[in-house]
Amino acid sequence: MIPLEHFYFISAILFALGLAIVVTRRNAIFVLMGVELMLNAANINFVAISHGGKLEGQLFALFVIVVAAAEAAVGLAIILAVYRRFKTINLDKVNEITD
Amino acid sequence: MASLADKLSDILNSAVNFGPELLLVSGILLLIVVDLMVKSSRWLSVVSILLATLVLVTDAMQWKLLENPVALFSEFLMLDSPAAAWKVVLDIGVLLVMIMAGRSVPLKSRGESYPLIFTLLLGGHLLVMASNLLIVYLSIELISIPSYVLAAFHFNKRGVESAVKYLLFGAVASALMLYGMSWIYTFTGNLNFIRPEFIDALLNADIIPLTIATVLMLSGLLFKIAAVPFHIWAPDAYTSSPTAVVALFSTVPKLAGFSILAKWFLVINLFGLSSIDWVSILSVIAMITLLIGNFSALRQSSVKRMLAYSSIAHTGFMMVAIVSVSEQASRNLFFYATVYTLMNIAVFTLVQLLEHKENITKAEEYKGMIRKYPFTGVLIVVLMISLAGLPPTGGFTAKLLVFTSLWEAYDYTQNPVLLYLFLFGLLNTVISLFFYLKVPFFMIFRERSDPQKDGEQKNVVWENYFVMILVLVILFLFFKPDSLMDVINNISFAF
Amino acid sequence: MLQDHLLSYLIFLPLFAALGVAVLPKKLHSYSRQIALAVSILQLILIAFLYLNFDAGQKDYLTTSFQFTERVNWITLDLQGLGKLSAEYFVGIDGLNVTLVLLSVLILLIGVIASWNIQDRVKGYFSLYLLLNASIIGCFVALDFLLFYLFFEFMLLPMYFLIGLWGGARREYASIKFFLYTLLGSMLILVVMIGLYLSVIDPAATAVQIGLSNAGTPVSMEVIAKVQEMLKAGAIPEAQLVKTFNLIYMTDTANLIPASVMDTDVTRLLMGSPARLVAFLFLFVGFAIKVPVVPVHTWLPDAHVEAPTPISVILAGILLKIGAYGLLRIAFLIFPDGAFHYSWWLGFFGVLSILYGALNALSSKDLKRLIAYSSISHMGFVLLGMASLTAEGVSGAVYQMVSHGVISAALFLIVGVLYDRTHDRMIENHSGLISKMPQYGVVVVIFFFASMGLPGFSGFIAEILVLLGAFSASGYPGMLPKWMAMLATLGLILSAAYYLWTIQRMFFGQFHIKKYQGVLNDLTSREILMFVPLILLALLLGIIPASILDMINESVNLFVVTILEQGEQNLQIP
Amino acid sequence: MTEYFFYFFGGMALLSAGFILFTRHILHAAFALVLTFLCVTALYILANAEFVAVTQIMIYIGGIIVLVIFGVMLTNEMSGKNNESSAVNRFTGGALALGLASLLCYGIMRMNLGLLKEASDPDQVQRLGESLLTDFVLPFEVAAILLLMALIGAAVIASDKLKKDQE
Repeated sequence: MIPLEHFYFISAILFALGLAIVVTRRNAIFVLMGVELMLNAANINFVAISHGGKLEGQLFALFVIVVAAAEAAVGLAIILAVYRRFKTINLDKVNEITD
Repeated sequence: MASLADKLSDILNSAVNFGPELLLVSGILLLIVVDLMVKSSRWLSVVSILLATLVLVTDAMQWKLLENPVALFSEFLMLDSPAAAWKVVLDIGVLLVMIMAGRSVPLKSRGESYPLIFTLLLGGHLLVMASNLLIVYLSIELISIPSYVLAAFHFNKRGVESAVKYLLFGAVASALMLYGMSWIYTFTGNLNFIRPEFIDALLNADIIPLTIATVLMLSGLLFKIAAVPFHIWAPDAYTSSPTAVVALFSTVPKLAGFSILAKWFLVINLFGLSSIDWVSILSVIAMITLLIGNFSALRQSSVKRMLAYSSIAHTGFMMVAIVSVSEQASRNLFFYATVYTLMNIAVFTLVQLLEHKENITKAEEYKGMIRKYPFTGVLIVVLMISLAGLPPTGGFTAKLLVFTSLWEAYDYTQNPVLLYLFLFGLLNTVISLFFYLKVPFFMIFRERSDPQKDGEQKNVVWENYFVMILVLVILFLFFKPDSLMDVINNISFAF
Repeated sequence: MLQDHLLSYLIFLPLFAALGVAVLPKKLHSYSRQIALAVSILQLILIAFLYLNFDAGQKDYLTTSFQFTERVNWITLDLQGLGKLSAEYFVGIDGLNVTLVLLSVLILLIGVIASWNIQDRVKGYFSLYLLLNASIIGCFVALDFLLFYLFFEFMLLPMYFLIGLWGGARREYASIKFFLYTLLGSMLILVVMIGLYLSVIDPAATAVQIGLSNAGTPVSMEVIAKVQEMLKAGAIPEAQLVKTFNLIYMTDTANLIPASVMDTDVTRLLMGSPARLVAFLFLFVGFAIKVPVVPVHTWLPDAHVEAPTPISVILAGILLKIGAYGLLRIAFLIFPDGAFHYSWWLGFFGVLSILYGALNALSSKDLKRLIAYSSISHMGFVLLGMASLTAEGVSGAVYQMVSHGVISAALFLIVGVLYDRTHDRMIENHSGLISKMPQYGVVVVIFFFASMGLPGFSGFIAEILVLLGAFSASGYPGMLPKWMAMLATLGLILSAAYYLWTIQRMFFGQFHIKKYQGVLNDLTSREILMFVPLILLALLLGIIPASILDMINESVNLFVVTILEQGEQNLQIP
Repeated sequence: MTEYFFYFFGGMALLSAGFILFTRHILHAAFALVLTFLCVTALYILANAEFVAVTQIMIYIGGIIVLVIFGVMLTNEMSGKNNESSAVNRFTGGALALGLASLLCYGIMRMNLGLLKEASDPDQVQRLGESLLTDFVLPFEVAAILLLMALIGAAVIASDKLKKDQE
């Protein structure tokens, strides 16, 4: 049987990669992808752990997926709005608010 | 395992105590319908003020009738007196914002703003009652998603820029928090964090992963209250959102965040048994928050941006109450939160008024406005004094109270960090005066560049009366703080 | 009837008048002067009544010696686990503050007369002025720390606007500097205030709380003693304690909660030093900023130079005294151990201020700046007198406060008179003024002499008393050394030097004024009206010192005895 | 057997996530994201969470990824010109990921987790469904409102016409 730890290792690395993407990438869509990876990492943990056959973890993961969808919808709408005005979604170049 | 019938009856029973929220949900749906059917924004405005009042009244009644804590919906929520009281404060905040929104063109021009604001309030309601990690996560998102949209409501370059930054930052913060939650769930096997088993499990958990998980978890909460280092979204969002939305951001999500942080802090502190000194860590964060808030505010020329940093500094002051960890400290936090809500919304109302009438946003542009708006000027002076925390205003009493509990905590634990926080916090009051006086300074000390048609015009604006009432309450809370404190004393913060 | 509420009338009369002025309709704006004047005259009448009924022979410092007291419950906060918090509206008068209240009312009246020619934004000016009036009186008579603090802070706002709006060229800089310095001081005071009220109980209210006495009836001394005994034994649960801001209870160490921060028995360390000593230092710095004491004086020259004349008058005549009074009433009486322990340093800073102020005055080119520095120098005597902890020294300090209040007010009026005519204050730009303005010259000479401390004027008595105190204190080991008193004497000589030199430069010799071409009028009748009472007072206080000493003696003696006895007894250094 | 599947899918997930970190091309990144999600789905199945796996495919791959790809196309940044990530940046990214991952893994090794629970539960879906409408009815309803408001919010922002006075 697979040790539970290995699920956690994979999720940890996935989480770290997601955070690294968020921190180093300047493109808004890339950042959003990084966030999705981080959410998935958390979900792997929630799904893998199962305390006494309870389904709480899986339910949590379901809700996370739903929230992720909502967040992505709003997020992409906003990113598109940014693109319409700035003609770029590079976060370094989106700096109208200066002072 | 409880039978299906038991579960269903639990849902029905819970629904009885869920009145304000059900009202809120139906209100949100109603507002959406009204927005679709009626073209005039006046109706929306009226309906929302009515709805906010109604929710406030039901929440107040719920608080009054509440005797013992009630667990709702299979213990997802815990309706206890602090939660009921926090809900009332949030309702007051939203009601005031709704009144203030009467002047807000961006909000009135898009009717969707009203349901969004009430959704945010619903999120706040759930967050203050939350006793389950899942609900904490969901309600934080329920607050955040409308916030992202509302931040963009000017629909100009700056608006969407602040929205995208707010969104990405918020999404990352909640992802961090979620990962922390997944570990905490791993330790405890339980999502209900007020159960004793939960605390026991945390006590048995290994310290290193527990610390990592807690730090991750805290980051999400610190983001909501705009504490350093998760504050950087706030100045941008405050500068470029509609002023009424800023007033909302600076109060409702922040206070809801504080209520849950206060609860959660007890958990991670494991009631003093944690081997990690969270009190010192949070104290240091509070100090840095104060420092960054105040010093950055000094450099701002835009009034809204300055007030954004001021609200970050206030976060630092409220964290003082959190690290004092006592029942009295929670009461004092509540007092502070109430005063803070009143004065912040009041000051933003006046900022919005001048923005609307004179089209001014920078502190320099306020010059000479006292001649044209004498009464408004006086009100701004009083409010700034209150924000700075000087007598004779409620801001002073609030600060006195939180520092009192901090002193008591220091006296009890002899933790030197608390003493430094104490001195540091008070010194910051002096620094803060520099920028709080900036607007009155320009209004009163500088003459207008175009003194054309001077001679106090009769500017009869309803904001003056609205804010005057708030200011009177703020002054009253200095002279008779017992009036509010007696009410707060009925709240049992015991866990 | 009048007796019962006299002090409240003194405070609330200007307060309500200020509100009244603030809402005057536009066409009645010019009447705000008359309202302010009427208020000041009414206050004068009230204060005359107070003076006639003041009983100088009081007996016991800690309990009942205050007169014209009024005590109303103000805030009772139930902090549950931390006990109850009580703040009172508690005002009263004893020998330490009676003279200062008299002085304030008088100077405030003269200030109104001096403000008569204010034209710009009259309504705003006088309503702020009246607010200032109310908070000054309130500050002097408050016997509750929170009430004191309220007035102390509240004073800043009208001052800030009065300097910033009606002041000179660099008024904005000066006003913000004034505000920030004083606020820094008051934050230090606030720290101690929080620490103190958490450590001190109101024994009478606690007696009611634990059922030893009934609410509404006076609590007997025995019961109070019993409560204090129980407190020391730790027999009262924390939640039952009524913690208080009452300054009188704070002075009695029997009311200190055992093992609290400010307790005398436990040597609690705060940043490495005993907590009580740290608290004393905080209070000292806080009030020293207001006095001001070198090196925290730098706001004062700026504020004085930029403030309009009447505000300079009030600043020098009254506000500086609030710092010194705060030291006496709060820092010294609550922490006698601190006063005792740090008396050398207090004396040192007193002498430093005397010399530094005098030397700066000597080098000032601006007449107003000169007088501002001379104020610092003279306030140094107040500190030195207090530091001596002798009856002579403390009487001298109180005397000096009144004397300096009168004289410095007059000196700033003198500058105002000149500035009104020539719009210039530079000493080098004027000479031979006495030939064109003989009356003015006489007034100047009188007050310069008075300020120098010439016999026959009030300053003489005050400074002699201080020096006597300082010299006699040097007889005790550990107190002020002799060289301090000697250096202070040097300060007197320096002040003679700068005044005489100024008279010589500005008033004698060939008449010459730079810049100004018009006619120089001599004093107007309004100006004479301002100067005459001040001259009379300076002379009266110089010739009949008993007029003040009789009022303050009892209180000062008690003060000194209390400080010395308790100072030694409470002082614990690990 | 399942072990091999596990390590294969786990490795693939990490590889494709790493690819997202290092690639220049945003569309490639989007497809790598699809691959990652698919592999994660496989992990869910291996952890006996079939329903979550289905949801993952339906919502993540069917919804979110489509949105992201739309986003990429609409913002027209196919070439990746606008998001050059310099070598330094990549190095930081890699180092950060490595550091954080080792810290987390160290934490995990001290957690003492044991083995994955045995065997799948035949009526899992039924139990999930029951839970959603009984114990978890509150989060269920909250999620509904959340989706509704996200819909309205996204519509508000997307439907906005550029005003003329845009600076």
